[in-house]
Amino acid sequence: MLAAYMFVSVLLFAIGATGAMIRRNFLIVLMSLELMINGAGMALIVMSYFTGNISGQVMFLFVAAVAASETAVGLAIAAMMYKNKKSVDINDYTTLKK
Amino acid sequence: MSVEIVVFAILALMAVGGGFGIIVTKNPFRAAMWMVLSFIGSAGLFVMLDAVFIAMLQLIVYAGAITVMIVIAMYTMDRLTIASLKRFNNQAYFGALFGIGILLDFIVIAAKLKINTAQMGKNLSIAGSNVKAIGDVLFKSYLLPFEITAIVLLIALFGAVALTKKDL
Amino acid sequence: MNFLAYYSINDLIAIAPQLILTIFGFIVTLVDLWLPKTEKSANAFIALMGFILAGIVSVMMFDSGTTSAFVGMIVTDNASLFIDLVIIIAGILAIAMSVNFVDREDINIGEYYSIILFSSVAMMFFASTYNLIVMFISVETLSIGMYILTGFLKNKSESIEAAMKYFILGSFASGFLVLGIGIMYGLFGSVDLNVISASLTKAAAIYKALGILAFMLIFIAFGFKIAAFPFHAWTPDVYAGAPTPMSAFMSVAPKAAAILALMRLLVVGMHPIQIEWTQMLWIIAAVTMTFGNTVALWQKDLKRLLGYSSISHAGYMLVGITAANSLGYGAVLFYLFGYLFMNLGAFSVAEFISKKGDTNTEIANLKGIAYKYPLIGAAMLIFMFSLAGVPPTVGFIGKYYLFSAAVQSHLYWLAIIGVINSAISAYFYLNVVVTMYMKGDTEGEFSILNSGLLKTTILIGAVGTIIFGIFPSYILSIALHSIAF
Amino acid sequence: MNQLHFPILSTIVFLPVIGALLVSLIDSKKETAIRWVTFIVLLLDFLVSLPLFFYFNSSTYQMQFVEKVPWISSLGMNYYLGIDGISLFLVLLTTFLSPIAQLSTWSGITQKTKEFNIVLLLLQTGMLGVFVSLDIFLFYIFWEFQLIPMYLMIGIWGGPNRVFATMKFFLYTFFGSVFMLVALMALYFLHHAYYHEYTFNMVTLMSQPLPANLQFWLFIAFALAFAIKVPMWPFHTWLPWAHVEAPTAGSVILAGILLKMGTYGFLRFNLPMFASMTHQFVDIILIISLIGIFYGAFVAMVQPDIKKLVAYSSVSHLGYSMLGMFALTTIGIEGSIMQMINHGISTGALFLIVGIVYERMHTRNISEYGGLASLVPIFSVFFMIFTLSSIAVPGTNGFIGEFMVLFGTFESHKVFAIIAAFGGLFAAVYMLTMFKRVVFLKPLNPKLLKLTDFNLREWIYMVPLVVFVFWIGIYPNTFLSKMHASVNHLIEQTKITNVNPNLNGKVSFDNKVIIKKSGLKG
Amino acid sequence: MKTLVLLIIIWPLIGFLINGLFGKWTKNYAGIIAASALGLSFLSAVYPIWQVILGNIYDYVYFTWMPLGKFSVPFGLRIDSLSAVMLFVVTFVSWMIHIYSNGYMKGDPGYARYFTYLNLFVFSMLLLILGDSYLLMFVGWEGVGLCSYLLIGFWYDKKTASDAGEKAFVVNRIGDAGFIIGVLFILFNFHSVTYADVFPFVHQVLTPETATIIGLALFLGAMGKSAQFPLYIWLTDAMEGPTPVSSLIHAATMVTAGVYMVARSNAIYDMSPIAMEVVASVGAFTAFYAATMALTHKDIKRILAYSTLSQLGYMFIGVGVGVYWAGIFHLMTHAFFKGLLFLGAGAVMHSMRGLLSTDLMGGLKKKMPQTAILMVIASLAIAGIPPFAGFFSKDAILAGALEMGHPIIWIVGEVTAFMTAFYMFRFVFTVFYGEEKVPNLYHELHVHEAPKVMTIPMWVLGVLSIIGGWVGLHVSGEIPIEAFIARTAPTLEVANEAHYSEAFLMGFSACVGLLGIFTAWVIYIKKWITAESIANTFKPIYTLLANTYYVDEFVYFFIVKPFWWVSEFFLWKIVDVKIIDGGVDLFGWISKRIGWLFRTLQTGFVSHYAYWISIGVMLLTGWYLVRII
Repeated sequence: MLAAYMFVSVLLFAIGATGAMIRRNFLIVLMSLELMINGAGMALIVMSYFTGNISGQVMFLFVAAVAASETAVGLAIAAMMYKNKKSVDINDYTTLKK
Repeated sequence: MSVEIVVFAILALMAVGGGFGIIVTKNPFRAAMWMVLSFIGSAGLFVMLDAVFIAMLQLIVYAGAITVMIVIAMYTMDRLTIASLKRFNNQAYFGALFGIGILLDFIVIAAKLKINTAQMGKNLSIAGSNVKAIGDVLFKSYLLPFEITAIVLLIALFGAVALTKKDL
Repeated sequence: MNFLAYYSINDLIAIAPQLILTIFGFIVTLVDLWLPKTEKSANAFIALMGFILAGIVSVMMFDSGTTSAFVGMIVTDNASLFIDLVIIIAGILAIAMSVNFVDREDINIGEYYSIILFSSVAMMFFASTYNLIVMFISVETLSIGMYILTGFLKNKSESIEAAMKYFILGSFASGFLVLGIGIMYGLFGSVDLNVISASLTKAAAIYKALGILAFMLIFIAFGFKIAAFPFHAWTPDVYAGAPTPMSAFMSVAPKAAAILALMRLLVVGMHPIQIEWTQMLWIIAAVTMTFGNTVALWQKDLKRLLGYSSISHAGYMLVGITAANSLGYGAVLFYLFGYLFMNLGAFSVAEFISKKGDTNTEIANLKGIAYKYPLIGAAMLIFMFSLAGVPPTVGFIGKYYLFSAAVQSHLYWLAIIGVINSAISAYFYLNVVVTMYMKGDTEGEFSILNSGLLKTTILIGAVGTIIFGIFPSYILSIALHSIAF
Repeated sequence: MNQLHFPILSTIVFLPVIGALLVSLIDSKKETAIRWVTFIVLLLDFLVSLPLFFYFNSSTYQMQFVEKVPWISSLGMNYYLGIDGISLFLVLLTTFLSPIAQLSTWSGITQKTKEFNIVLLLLQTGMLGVFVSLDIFLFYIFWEFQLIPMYLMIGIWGGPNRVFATMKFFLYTFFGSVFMLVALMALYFLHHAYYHEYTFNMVTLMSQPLPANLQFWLFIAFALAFAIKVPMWPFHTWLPWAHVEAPTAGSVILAGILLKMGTYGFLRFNLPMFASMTHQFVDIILIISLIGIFYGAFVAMVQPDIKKLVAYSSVSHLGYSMLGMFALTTIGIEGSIMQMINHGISTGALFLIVGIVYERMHTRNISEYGGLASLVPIFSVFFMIFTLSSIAVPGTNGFIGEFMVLFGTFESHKVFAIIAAFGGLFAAVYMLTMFKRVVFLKPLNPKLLKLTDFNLREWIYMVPLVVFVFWIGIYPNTFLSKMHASVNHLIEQTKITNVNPNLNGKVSFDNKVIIKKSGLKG
Repeated sequence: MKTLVLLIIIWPLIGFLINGLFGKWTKNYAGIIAASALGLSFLSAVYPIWQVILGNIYDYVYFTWMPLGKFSVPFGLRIDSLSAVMLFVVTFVSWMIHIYSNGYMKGDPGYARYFTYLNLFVFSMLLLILGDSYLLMFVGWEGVGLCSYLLIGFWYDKKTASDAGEKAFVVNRIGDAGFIIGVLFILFNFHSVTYADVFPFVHQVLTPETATIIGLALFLGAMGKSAQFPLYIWLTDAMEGPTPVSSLIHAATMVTAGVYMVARSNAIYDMSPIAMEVVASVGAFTAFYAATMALTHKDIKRILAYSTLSQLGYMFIGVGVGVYWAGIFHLMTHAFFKGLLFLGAGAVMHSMRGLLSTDLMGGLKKKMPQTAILMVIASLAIAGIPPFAGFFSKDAILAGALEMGHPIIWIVGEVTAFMTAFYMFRFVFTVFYGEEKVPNLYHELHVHEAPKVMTIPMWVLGVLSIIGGWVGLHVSGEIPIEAFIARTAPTLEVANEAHYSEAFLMGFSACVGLLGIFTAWVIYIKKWITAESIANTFKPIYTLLANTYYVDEFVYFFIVKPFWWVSEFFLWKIVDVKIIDGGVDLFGWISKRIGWLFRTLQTGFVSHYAYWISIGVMLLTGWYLVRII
């Protein structure tokens, strides 16, 4: 049973990662990052259940808090991007290169 | 026993399907909906893993607060522009390739994972309540991370306000 | 269950510097509400006072033996106090740099200073803990602080772009960190590095192999933070885009905390699998150095050049860690101390020549500056020679110790690659000196950010580079003594 | 042992730095004041260095005027100065040439004179530091430090494409010496592995050599750094660039003193410390020096630019010096040191001559000159004296050096000496053709007519050089007698080849030792 | 006595310093100062020479010049019979030529400079002769080469003069390289270079092979200095210098230094017959070869130059064969009559305002009677006609060659003697006898007899070229000069010394000389067979001889030009700039190229940076994944 749960959490993680890499819309990227961390959090919970030690869940608490604050800052950046170039497409922002 | 597996399968399908939905849909609003579905699925899984409090937290914080925050942010922007954006950036096939690569790596790790499951399922709750167990451990040994999380939230608050405040 | 049974007053004393900074963070935010729009710079001086107070406290706490607080979460030993000192000095200099800068760019709000204070607190926690989860949270705190500070120039598209890139890649990397911590927690039942190290030594082969994999996942976030090769791509864009004082602060303080945390992770936590991580680090160090130096050959903009140079310096420090002997770790700490002065000095000169909107930091604009502002020219010359690793400067002494540590543990080839890299780096650093001194005088008036505090930072940087270049023995012995782990 | 009980070497080394501080205080408008102050400081430095010659005890090979102060005791580094027969004359050459070079810039350098004089003073400190430091780390610091002022001097006050020349100069030497750094570290740890003592002390490292199999890479790394500096044949391409673009004073010091650091390095590091490897490399280095002699001469023949010609001639001259050194005979090494000093004087003087003419004519290619003898007779006489000294005509200093080198090489490698004997012939060819085209023939170029002969200042800095050309030529004993003890000792050191310290050859480092043993023996 | 010997050298040095440093003020007195310096030097040499004739040898050491590790090279002077003869020749002839130059160089802008160089030359020549060690001889050797360079290129604004000067110095330097190698061998084997330590121990120390090497090396030096066959090309160009210079340096003193050196190191040469053979045969060949070229030349000074070459050949035959005293004796007599010939030619040039070619001159006898008579005396001497000096010395050499078992050399010697007589008298007849070739040329140039100051030294030399030879007569059983010189340079003991009657040899060489004069008389005075007819009958040979076997062109095109071309295009442009410099810049290029490749990573797109992170992840985990599969 451990493998099954781990499969789910790893799957969620990988989907989040892929989403962050391929999507152009900053908000979708934000959501997939959120999904990534959620998948990793699930791994924590799975581990805490199978090793029978509560601290995994306590750690999930902190991870969730951090994820939330990250999303907040991400949205602040999204707002700035929108105000600046009226678009949240990350490929419009490539002036810094080489 | 088989009922548990069936429920597990449904919830897992919800979580993964929701995730997949996010990265595929064109319109970010519909993506937000998929995200909610995924979070509900994972909350269910948490319940199965005797992490009732975390499941509640997941539902309220993730499904509720974060998603709502994103949607509100979307409303501030002109719906048409953000909806009409192209879906994938150029050379996205590379992204997919690497995503699958990472997936394979981690699936191998997940499959081969071996942990001592001697204490499986035990001492996750004191006198039947999961919250009490968490509370006990949280304030006994994890007090410092608790304080630092306070600082995280504080910085995020100040930062978000500073960055988006109109008149400085 | 009595709450006080677990905690006592000396826990608070152990994290005194962090506490002071947090308090001052709150003070600045509150005071900022009463300050009228014109005298916003008072915040800066309060923040400076906070940093100086914290500095004094951490110096006093030196050599008082390693005290672990908060049930083993925090360990304030000499090393963490040393890095606290580095962070504090970096903070002081960064604030001194940004007082007039913020005024010019009219982003003169209290939050700027409070976020610097809070992220410094996070960095100090990051550097002085053996607990993975505390590491994760403090990394995330300081990263969020850095995302915000990078994006502070709201109406400059580069700054927003830099913040966006930093944000996405930062959280992408921290995702791996959480997964790594999860697996490590699962395998060894705890997140404390000492416990992990103990169980790793007597673990079966399969556990060891899985432990290595978990460590690799954790290393990704550290690699990202110190800009090691595969994870470096954000550094040049963020340093170029971010406001100059912040890119200066970012190039020193978080990197110092990340390097010490990495050393704690590697030396204490992953001691049983030392061979594996030394091999891995060997390759990463070599490639990072070569990448940083060779690409910097092509740079036209000073801030981007310093971005690539910080990648190459991260490579040099990785060489020190790969040497895996006490001289190497001491050398890394010493190098961080030296790097602080060189880099902040160089960035402050970049800020000195920048125009409103933090633009015009190309190297070409330095043409003939040495004859209009001889002291600034001489200081930049010292920074450049120090970054290139030419003697009587602290850069040379630092590089010398790093490479001699590598030679001591027979990594001759790594030392040779490092040494060739510093030779290559001499080209682009001296190119700056060439533009300053040898391209003749400029006709028109220099558009410079004329601020006393900025000049003092440049002066402190130059004096520090020379003094610790000629008399490094005191700082070096402190650094060598603080490697108790 | 320090006979004078007074830190004379430190005063000599750091007097110019004080001078530089002094000059930096003077307002940059008062150029004459700046020039006078710098000149007096450098002259003072020379006067202070004279007691070194008089109180020098030529009977012992021990280091003299020694000063030792712990610097970074945790790693065994000391501030350790001292000189012996070999480095005595190089120090005197430096303190002797610098005031002359400075004097030649009074009319040459007109803009940014204050920065120039500061750079010149710092350069002096760097060079002196190299010759007097006996702690290899301190040696390395001075070795690299003197690159900076030279880099600035060529770069700022140089000719048209000075930036390319100065970058090539800096990078070439820096690249070489960076390998020396790694070798230095390896030597430090290998020495500890065998003699259980962390030290940078040159004298102990010399007296306790390492087993032969370890010396190979060390020898090559050190040899590479010094070969670039000498410059030996394949590593010389930076020299013509640096000389053509450097200002007169820069060329004088570059040719006069900087090149000697390479040969000095061989004498201090490669010969004593890696003796067994030296014996294996003798033939290769002799062949390279021979190529250097002939190659330098041939390429010098066809140079259109005087400075490049003189630059390639230094490749040839220093080829002789290396030849004498690696013959590993007492006379050979003494000849090589004499050749270093002579090359310093005669090539330095030649650059001054070219500088004088360049200041008036602003061109360096030979075709624009001609018939100077009839226009500026005194200049031509001096020019002839220095040409003769660089061709090694007997009676001048060149002959002493060259003959001793030839005889030294003859004692151990007959064939090489015979081939080298014909080198002098080509030296005559390129110097005299240049001399003929510049001094003899008719003054066709109208611009030549406004040439003025020596003014008082030029007299002052030319006469001492001529005095030394003939003094060494006629009575070299004053110089040679001081060297015998140290050179013989060096020969003894090169003979110790089969070293097997108690360890069974397996190199083992114990990492933790540095920290535990806080009181490291320096 | 010690200071007196030193004084001989110091006088010219003082003269050199006075004229050199105070040239501006001693404008027109320079000549007198220089001449008086030489006179004093000669006077202070008379007493020591007299003492040496009485039989004692002086060897004084003044200070140690160069300490060479275990042993050291002293600065010392030595007068023995060999150096006494040389001393007499050098001081006396130079004194005469100094007096002569006063007249010749009057009015020349570089008057003081000329005498400075001349005094320096005499100083170095004396150093060469009186030096007590090979090294001191070498100092003099190069000093003399330097002065010849300065004096040949005296009129430096003439391109040909400077080129000639430079060519002289370079060719001498080739010789000097050989000399140095010889000195190195001696120093190595004997641990000293002073004659006193070398010659007595030659037998114990040297093996025949090393002796040959030393001999040949030293002879290479001699060839360079005394212009023997391969290295003679500089002497003919050296005529660019003022004529007194040619007479002093390129006739009397410097060129003979080689002969003196071979005579001085007779002990070494005796040890190696091969070296002796080489010296003799090169001498013979040069004598013959130079004589052939002198036959056809038009320019007076060139003819005399070639005749000097051939006479030098004779001297080397003398020393090469083993009769050292004959070689030195011929050197002495040659100094007298060749010096006189050059001075005469100088007088002619002086009055003809620098015209040199013989076909402009004719019947000068009427205009310059004294010079004519003197030139006839000198020509008779050089031709080897009995009462004159040349006869005795040349005959001694040829007799020596025959007796020492070198018949071929004897034949070549005789043929050359014939040719010498012929071309000398061709010169005399064309210039002084016969009619004026160019009508009233002399009138325009108002040619007149040379002034007193020039004719007196010529007369002195004339007398000497007559009585100089008598020293070679058999007096009370042995030849005085032979006995005197043999004290330091004994004649080689040859096993089968063939004895020919003295009278036969003398008679034969005298007839050869007369025959030569007669043929010249037939062609140029009587014109029974005109020179032109001979010329076009042997057309190819004539043209070959006329432009000196095209040697100069050969040397220029096959040695100098390719040398310059190789070092300019190959060594400098290709090897130095392309290969070595290119190789160095390659490093720079490689690092830039690597930088360029890495640079393409920084595309600016966030997603690409994320790709790199995931590649990093896959690499790190993948590498260690193998362990858990």
